[in-house]
Amino acid sequence: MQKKPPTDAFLQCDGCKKTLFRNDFEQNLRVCPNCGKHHRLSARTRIEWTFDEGSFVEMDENLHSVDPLAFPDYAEKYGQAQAKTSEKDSMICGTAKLQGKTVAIAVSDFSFMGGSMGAVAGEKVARTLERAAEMGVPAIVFCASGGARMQEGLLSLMQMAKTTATVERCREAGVPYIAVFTDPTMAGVLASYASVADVILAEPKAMVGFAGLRVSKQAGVGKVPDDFQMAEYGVAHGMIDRIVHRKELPAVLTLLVETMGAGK
Amino acid sequence: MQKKPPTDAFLQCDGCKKTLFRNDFEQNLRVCPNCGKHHRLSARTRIEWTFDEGSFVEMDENLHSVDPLAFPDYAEKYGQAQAKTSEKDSMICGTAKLQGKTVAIAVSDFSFMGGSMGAVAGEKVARTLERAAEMGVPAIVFCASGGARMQEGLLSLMQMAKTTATVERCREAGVPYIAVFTDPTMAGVLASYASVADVILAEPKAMVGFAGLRVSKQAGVGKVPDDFQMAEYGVAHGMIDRIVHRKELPAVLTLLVETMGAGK
Amino acid sequence: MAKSYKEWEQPLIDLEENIAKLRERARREIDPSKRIAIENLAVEYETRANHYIEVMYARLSPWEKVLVARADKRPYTQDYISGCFSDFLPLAGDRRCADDQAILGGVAKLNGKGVIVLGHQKGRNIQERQVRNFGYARPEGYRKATRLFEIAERFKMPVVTFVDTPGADAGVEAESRGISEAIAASMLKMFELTVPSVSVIIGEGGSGGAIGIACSSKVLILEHAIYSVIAPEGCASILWRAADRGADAAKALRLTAQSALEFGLVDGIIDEPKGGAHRDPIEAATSVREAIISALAGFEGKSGAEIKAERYAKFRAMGIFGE
Amino acid sequence: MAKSYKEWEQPLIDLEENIAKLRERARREIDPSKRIAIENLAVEYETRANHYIEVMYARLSPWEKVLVARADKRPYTQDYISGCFSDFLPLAGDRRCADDQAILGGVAKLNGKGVIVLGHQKGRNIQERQVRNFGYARPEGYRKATRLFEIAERFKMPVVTFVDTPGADAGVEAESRGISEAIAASMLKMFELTVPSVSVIIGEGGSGGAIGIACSSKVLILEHAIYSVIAPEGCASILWRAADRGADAAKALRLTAQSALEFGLVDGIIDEPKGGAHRDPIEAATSVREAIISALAGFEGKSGAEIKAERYAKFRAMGIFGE
Ligand SMILES: [Zn+2]
Ligand SMILES: [Zn+2]
Repeated sequence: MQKKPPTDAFLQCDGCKKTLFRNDFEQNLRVCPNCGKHHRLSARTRIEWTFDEGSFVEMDENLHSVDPLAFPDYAEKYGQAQAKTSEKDSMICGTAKLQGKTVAIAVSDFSFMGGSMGAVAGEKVARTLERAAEMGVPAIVFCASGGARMQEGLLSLMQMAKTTATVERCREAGVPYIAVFTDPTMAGVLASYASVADVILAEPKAMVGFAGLRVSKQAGVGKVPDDFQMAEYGVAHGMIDRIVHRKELPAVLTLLVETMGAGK
Repeated sequence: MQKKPPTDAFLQCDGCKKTLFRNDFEQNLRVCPNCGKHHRLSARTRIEWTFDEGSFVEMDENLHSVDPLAFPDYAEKYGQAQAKTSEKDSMICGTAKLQGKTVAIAVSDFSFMGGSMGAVAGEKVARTLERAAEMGVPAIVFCASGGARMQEGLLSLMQMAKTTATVERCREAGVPYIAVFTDPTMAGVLASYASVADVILAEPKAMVGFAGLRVSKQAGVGKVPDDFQMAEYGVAHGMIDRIVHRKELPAVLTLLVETMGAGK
Repeated sequence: MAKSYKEWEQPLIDLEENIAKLRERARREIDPSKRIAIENLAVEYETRANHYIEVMYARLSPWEKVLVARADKRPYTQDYISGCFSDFLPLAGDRRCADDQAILGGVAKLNGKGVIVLGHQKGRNIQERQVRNFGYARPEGYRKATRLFEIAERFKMPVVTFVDTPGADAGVEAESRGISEAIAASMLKMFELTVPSVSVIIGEGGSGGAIGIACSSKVLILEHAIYSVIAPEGCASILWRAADRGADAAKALRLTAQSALEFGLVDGIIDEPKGGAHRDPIEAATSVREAIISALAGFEGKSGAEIKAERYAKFRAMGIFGE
Repeated sequence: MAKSYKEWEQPLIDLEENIAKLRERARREIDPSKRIAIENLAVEYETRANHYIEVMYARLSPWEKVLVARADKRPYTQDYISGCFSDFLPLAGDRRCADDQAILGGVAKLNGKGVIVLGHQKGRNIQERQVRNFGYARPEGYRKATRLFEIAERFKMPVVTFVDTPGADAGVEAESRGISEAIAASMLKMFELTVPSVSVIIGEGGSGGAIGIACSSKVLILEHAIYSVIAPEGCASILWRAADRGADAAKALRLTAQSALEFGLVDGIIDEPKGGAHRDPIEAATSVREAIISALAGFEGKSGAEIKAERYAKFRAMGIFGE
């Protein structure tokens, strides 16, 4: 997003191209005050801005890919992503609190190889949902991913099955599982654990879809609506419960946790 | 359907207007050899032509309406329908056999006040589904109805709820419930027990719909397809499993009973 | 020819306009004695209006009930949701193809506890009426309801539904996506619930569209609401080929709250404020809230199996016949 | 540039055409000794062809596997259903809006017992390919599958699925009705099953469209079928901006049956007739039938809870990572 180094006092919104004061922008939770675009956040920033201060306890932090297929250039790209983000892979998980209530969370980081789901991301989602079921607490997963990580081949396709299987664990345990679609939530992630959450929230204008727009256009003969694969389109087509502004997200999540977790 | 007294050797098909030999027509199970139209059958004829010979044991045969609302002209119309059909009401139920296997059945008779569902028809469907659940045998219901019987007011609307509730009994007991849509299957019958059967079969070109065509046209702005509210339309729109020719129905029902009833 | 709501309410409206005019005249009158005289007249008129309201609402004919139940001033589901619950959060979508705005639903708090609440929503103005499809729910609406019932079951949340629809959408589009199946599946899901459920018929309880979300442990109905297997005009049109004989059909169909209770098809009537719910929506919502709380309280300590069996037994017994 | 199926198979086709010509010449030849000579030549050619087939199919490259798996002569789901089961009765519809013909399913008998069987169905000719959408299933297909899984669970019928799709339909229409949700919900339902399930990947196991109906207790794969997270052309296009490097991507993706087994992502490989399933569809179906029967036999005597837990444990363990 940055056209200039992050230390600059100004930046340009890539939604509306307007120049913004960095301070205003940061204080507005990186939502453009002009066009309302919710700019992408790192997983750790998102955790900090969503859950009770200092409540996040990271788990499974040492999981990392071992390049099981010895896929061309994967090791190198993986190392670069690690260096760029200071993360081990695209997903961070653990427990946190919402207004004092414990929840199990997993948060995807799009800046790590497009948030793609390989064995590590899949395992962390699976452990998070199992953890929620075992602890009897709600699960909250933030999605931000282009889909499965093709560099792990069929192993990454199987993460779709594995993560979906663990959703069943939450259902059996009677703990709510809430997904938050952030920009973008696509393909193998959308077509697995993300879409079978009990409640699905989305950030405004987040891209949400099965295939890239180019592929969808090729595949279909129908005309493409202007808001195609935007979160708002997902709401209109019955796939998403609500669009929630970033600043209202903690309150909405808290309400869901309070109402849906209260029956036990 | 008859333009001439039923004893005549000829009749005219009201589907294709062709004159048919009554003998041929009867031997073809009242399916027009020319246009394939499945002409309506009385409940007893249907039972005779579907189930093992002489296997039908009628039950609850004394149920009759008591005109609970003292609805204008209802008693008179009811008496006329009884006289015309020699039936007590629009639904006949009991047990029968398919290739020796016992099933609980309910069969609607359109010639009795348009097969409308009042408290008697509702009760008979409910008893049939409960009976199937209790006996651990499949339930087969033949639908032929314009909908709820408005002369019984809200009592007839409640038959939608009551009959649907008893479908749940079959599900709990793990017995298959098969519905056969015959011409016509409409409104309050379609929108209750009929549409939640495990398997839905239909006779060719049977009319199947929520509201009369006139009402649907008034309500909608879209254009009305040629096959609107035909069984074939129901298949294309995912609501019906299969169109089955009358002469193949016993074999198809037997196969369903054998495959779906075998796991217990 | 059956009276319209406007015709029927005109005398009252005239009276109320006269009162308003008198008040206005009194406000402008400078001479104190004249002002007092005018004010006294206004009070007298008000007494008459109150009496008139009391009398007319005490003996509403079935057709007048239809008019009141359909009145566009009447509180709608949204009004009862705000009046009965705190922290309502609407949830959208059938997870199939659309979000039907003719059925509104989500999670809310009742006395601090989570409930699932949903209902038909008519529109207040022309735009909203279009969006809400005049309260005619589409398949997507019943499938959203079914999904919310599943959430209720999964998390053991009581269910509250508000019923207010002329009927389900009977158009070509609705047919093409299985309006009948959607209604039936919604009913079936309601019978599967092991959590208590309460339905309140707040206005029009119109045929399949109504029963589709009204298969509850307790079904309550507002004093002037109606509940009918068919719209009276439709009934008249079929029986007598005379849609304008709606008043006769309304009588024959026994579609009043009082008849429904008499036949044991609802569990209770909720009294409306004098002159109907629209004259005091807040009082109406308060009564509804109390009735819901009291209905749910009756299920405390009962097991899920008992709750389900009780609901089944109640509906299973509906129907009067000889044997 | 990766070879096409036609290019790759051309030598074999030439050989087979020559054999056919020789046979024809032999048939017309009047002179007995000449006829015998020609026939001997034909036999020699056949031996060579057989050897060629053996060699070429014994060491298919990943890309050649892709070509074979996609070959339009290959048996499709319908062929395996007729070959493996008796009395197949197709059931249609998602009970929502459509019947997707890219997924075929219904009840059938296996050794006299009822099973639910379904799979992606490609078309044999141009018209059927259109109707079947080339095996790209739409949301309605996965929802039909989900409904059939529910029937299986309700009546305790084992489930058999055949996987053969380039991928799920990614078009605008499919998106508008929630193709992603439909796939995810189908997988979830498969994990809820307490009856045993077997999936056979018979041709193309293409990404989300494949796994959507392949979450089974036992997953088997034909010797020359492929199973991949992404089509190799798509992978090459993303990685190298060169869709024609599909052969390189096929190698990198390890999309062969043999790789899938090596990584423990399928439970077994079903040998194909010499030269591929299309050279002897009946033998292929017989092998598949035996493999299904043997896979299901392994669940006899197990409780529903065990069956479900075993399936869960199997998929739960998939994934290689360091910790
Ligand atoms: Zn902006
Ligand atoms: Zn004819």
